[in-house]
Amino acid sequence: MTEFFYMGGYGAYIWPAYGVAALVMIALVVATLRSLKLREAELAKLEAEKEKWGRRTDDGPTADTPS
Amino acid sequence: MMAFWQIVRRDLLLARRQGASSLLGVAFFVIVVSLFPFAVGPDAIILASIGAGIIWVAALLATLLSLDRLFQADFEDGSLDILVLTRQPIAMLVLAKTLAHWLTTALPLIIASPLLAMFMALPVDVFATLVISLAVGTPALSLIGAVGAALTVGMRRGGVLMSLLVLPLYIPVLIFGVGAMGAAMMGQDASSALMLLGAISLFALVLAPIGAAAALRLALE
Amino acid sequence: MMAMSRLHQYANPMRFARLSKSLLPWVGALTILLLGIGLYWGLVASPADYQQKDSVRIMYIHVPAAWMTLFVYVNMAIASAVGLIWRHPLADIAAKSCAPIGAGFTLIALVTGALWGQPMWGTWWEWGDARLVSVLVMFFLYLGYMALWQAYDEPTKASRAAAILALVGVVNVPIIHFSVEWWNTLHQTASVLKIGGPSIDASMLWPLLIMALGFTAYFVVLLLWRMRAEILARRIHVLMMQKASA
Amino acid sequence: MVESVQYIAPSAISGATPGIAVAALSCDRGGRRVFSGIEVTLSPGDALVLRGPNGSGKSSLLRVLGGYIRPAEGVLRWNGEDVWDDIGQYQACVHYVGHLDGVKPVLTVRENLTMWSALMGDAMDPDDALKHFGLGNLADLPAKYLSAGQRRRLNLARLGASQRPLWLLDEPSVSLDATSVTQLEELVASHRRTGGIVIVATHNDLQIDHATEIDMGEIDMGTLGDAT
Repeated sequence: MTEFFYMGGYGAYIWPAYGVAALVMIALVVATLRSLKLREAELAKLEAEKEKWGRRTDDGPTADTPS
Repeated sequence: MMAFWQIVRRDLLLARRQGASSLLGVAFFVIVVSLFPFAVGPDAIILASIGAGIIWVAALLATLLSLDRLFQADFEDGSLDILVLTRQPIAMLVLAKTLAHWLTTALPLIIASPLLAMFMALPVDVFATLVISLAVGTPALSLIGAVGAALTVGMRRGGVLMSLLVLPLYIPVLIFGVGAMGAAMMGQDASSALMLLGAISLFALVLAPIGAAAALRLALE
Repeated sequence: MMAMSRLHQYANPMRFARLSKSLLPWVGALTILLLGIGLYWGLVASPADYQQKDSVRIMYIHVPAAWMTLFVYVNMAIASAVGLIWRHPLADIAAKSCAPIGAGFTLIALVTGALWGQPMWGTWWEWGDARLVSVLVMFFLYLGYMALWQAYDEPTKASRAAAILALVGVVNVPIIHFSVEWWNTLHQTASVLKIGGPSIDASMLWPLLIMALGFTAYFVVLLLWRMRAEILARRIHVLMMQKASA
Repeated sequence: MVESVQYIAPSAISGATPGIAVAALSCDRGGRRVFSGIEVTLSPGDALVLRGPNGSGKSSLLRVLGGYIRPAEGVLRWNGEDVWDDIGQYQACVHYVGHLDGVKPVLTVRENLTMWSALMGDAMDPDDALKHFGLGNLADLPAKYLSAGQRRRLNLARLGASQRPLWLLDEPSVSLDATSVTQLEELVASHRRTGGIVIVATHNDLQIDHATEIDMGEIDMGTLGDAT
C-alpha cells in the first residue's frame, strides 16, 4: 500500500496533481449546485409574491416612470 | 472608529457583490508579467535576472489601474457627498476606503506573486522575500495612489493624469522593493531594504490620508 | 402583452429543463463510471513509463484537461455563433455556462503541467513547452470572457458582446499556438523533454482516452446544471423587473 | 430681494442662539460670482425655500450651507459658532439630499438604507422608513431594478431615518409622483415639529408652510465681476 502511495518516488508530484484536479472539479460542482439551489429558492419566493402584487395596487405610490 | 470599520465593511461588501471586477487587477498583473518571456525569450537565466524588477513594475501598474476607481464610483453616484457627512474626519474616510481597497486588490497581487516568481524562473528561496517586500511595500502604493485618485476624481480621462502624477512618487517604493529582491537573490540580508520600504509605508500612512482628504474637499466644491 | 412574449421566449428553455432533467441521471452515472475506470487504470493498472517512470501517471489528467481546454472553448465559440446569428437565448446561455468549466480544466492543465514539469525538467514552469504556454494563453482568454459577461447588466447585450469576443478568440487560438511554436524554435533551449511524448503505447492510450471521455461526460453534466441555473437567473431577473414596476 | 426674507443685522447673530445664521454670504464658482449678500436666520422649526430658475445659484447656496464650499465672503454660523472653525462637527449635524441618489445598484433596497443609517448614526428601523415611502415590498430587491422615482424615494427614506437637525434638500421632488410628494411634505413638516430646520431648493410647487423664501433669480448681482 505504501508502495502505491510512494509511486516510485513521484508520489509528491502525482498526488498533488490528482488532488488539485479533484479539488477544482468538486469545487465547480459544489458552486454550481449551490447557485442552482439558491436560485430555485429565490424564484419560488418571487413566484409566490407575484400572486400578491398582481392583485395589490393600493400599496403606496407606484405610478412613476421606470428609468 | 465605528464609522471607520463600517466604511471598510461597506466597501468590502460592494467589492464582493461586484464579483470578478475586483479581481481584474490581479489578472492584469499576471498577464503583464507573462508577456515578458515572449518579449525577451524563455531563457531562464535572463528571466531570473529581470524577474524581480518586472514583477514590481507590474504590481505598480496593477495598483495604479485599480486605484482609478477608488473614489470615482462614489463620486459619480453622489455617495461621496454623504460619506463626507458621516461623523468622522475625511482623512479617516480615506484611510478606511484605502484599507478596503488594499484588501481587495493588493492582497490578491501578493498571493499571486509566487506564481509569477515561478514564471520568471526566480529561485525558490527568494519567494518569501518577494511576498514580504510586496506586503510591506503595497500599502505605500495604495496610500500614495489614494492622493492621486482624490486629486483626479471627477475628471474625464482622470486615469491618465493620475498615472502621470503618481508614478514618479512610486519610484522610491520600486527602488527599495527591487533592492530587497536583489539582496535576496545574491544570498544577502534583505532586511535593510525591507526596513526602508516599511518606513515609506508608515510615512505614507501618516501623510497620504491628510493630502487625499484635502484633495477630496476640493473635488466636492 | 409583455408577459406573452416573455412566455414565448421561455417556452424553449422550459422544454430544455425537462430534457436536461431526464438526461442528467444517465450522463451523471456515465461520468462516475468513466472517471472510476480511468482513475483505476491510470493509477494502478497501467505500467510506469520506461523513461518518465511513475510520473507519467500525471499525464492521465494533464493531457485530457488540456484537450478539454480546447474542446470547451470550441463549444463555447459554436454556441456563441449560434446565439449571435439566430438570436437563440439557449445558445447564449450555453456559451456563458461553458466558460467557468473551461477555465477550471485550464487551471487543472496548468497546475498538473507544473507538477509534471518539476520532476521532468527540474523546473515548475518551462516557457520552452509551446503547448503549455498556449494553455496559459487560453486561461487568459477564458478570464477575459467571464469578466466581459460580468461587466454588463443586461443579459442580451452581454451575450452579444461576449459572443463577439469568443469568436475573435477562436480565430486567434491557432494563430497564438503557431506564433508560440515559432517563438519557441527561435529560442531552442537544450533538449526540452516534451510533455506527452510523440508515440504512446496502447497500455497508456486506453486510460488516457477513458479519462478524456470521463472529463467530457463531466463537462456535459456541469453544462446542463449551469444552464439550468442560468435560465433560473434570467427568470429571476425578469420577475424582479416586473416586481419593481408592479 | 423678496419681502419674505428675514433681514438680521450682523451684530444680532453672535451669541449661542440655536439654529443657522447667515450673514452677507457670497459664493464664486469658476471665477464668477454666483450670489452675494445672502442674509437669513433660521431657528429650530423654521424652513427656508429657495426658488429661482436653473443656474440661479440654488444648488451652490445649498452646498455652501452644507459646508462643501467655503463662502467667498460672509459668515455661516451654526448655534452661534462659525462653522468653518470645525467643519467636521458642523457636517455631522447636516443631512444633504443632492441631485444624485447615492444608491448602490448591487445592494438590496434595505441594505442601501441600513448601510447609510449605520454610517450616519441613525437609530431608526429601516423598514418603517421604507414603508413610509411605499418601498416596503421591494426591500429585498437589488436596487439596480429601481426606477428613477423609486431610487429617489429610497434616498428620501434615508432622509426619513435621519436624526440630524439640519436638512438640505436640492430639488427633492424631482421624478416623484404626487403621492410621494405629499409624503415628502409630511416628512418635512414632522421634522420641523420636532425642532428640525429644513432648507429646500425647488422650482415646482412643494408645499412648505410658514417658510422663509428667497428667490435666487432676483438677487442683486451688483458685485458681478468683482471676483475675477
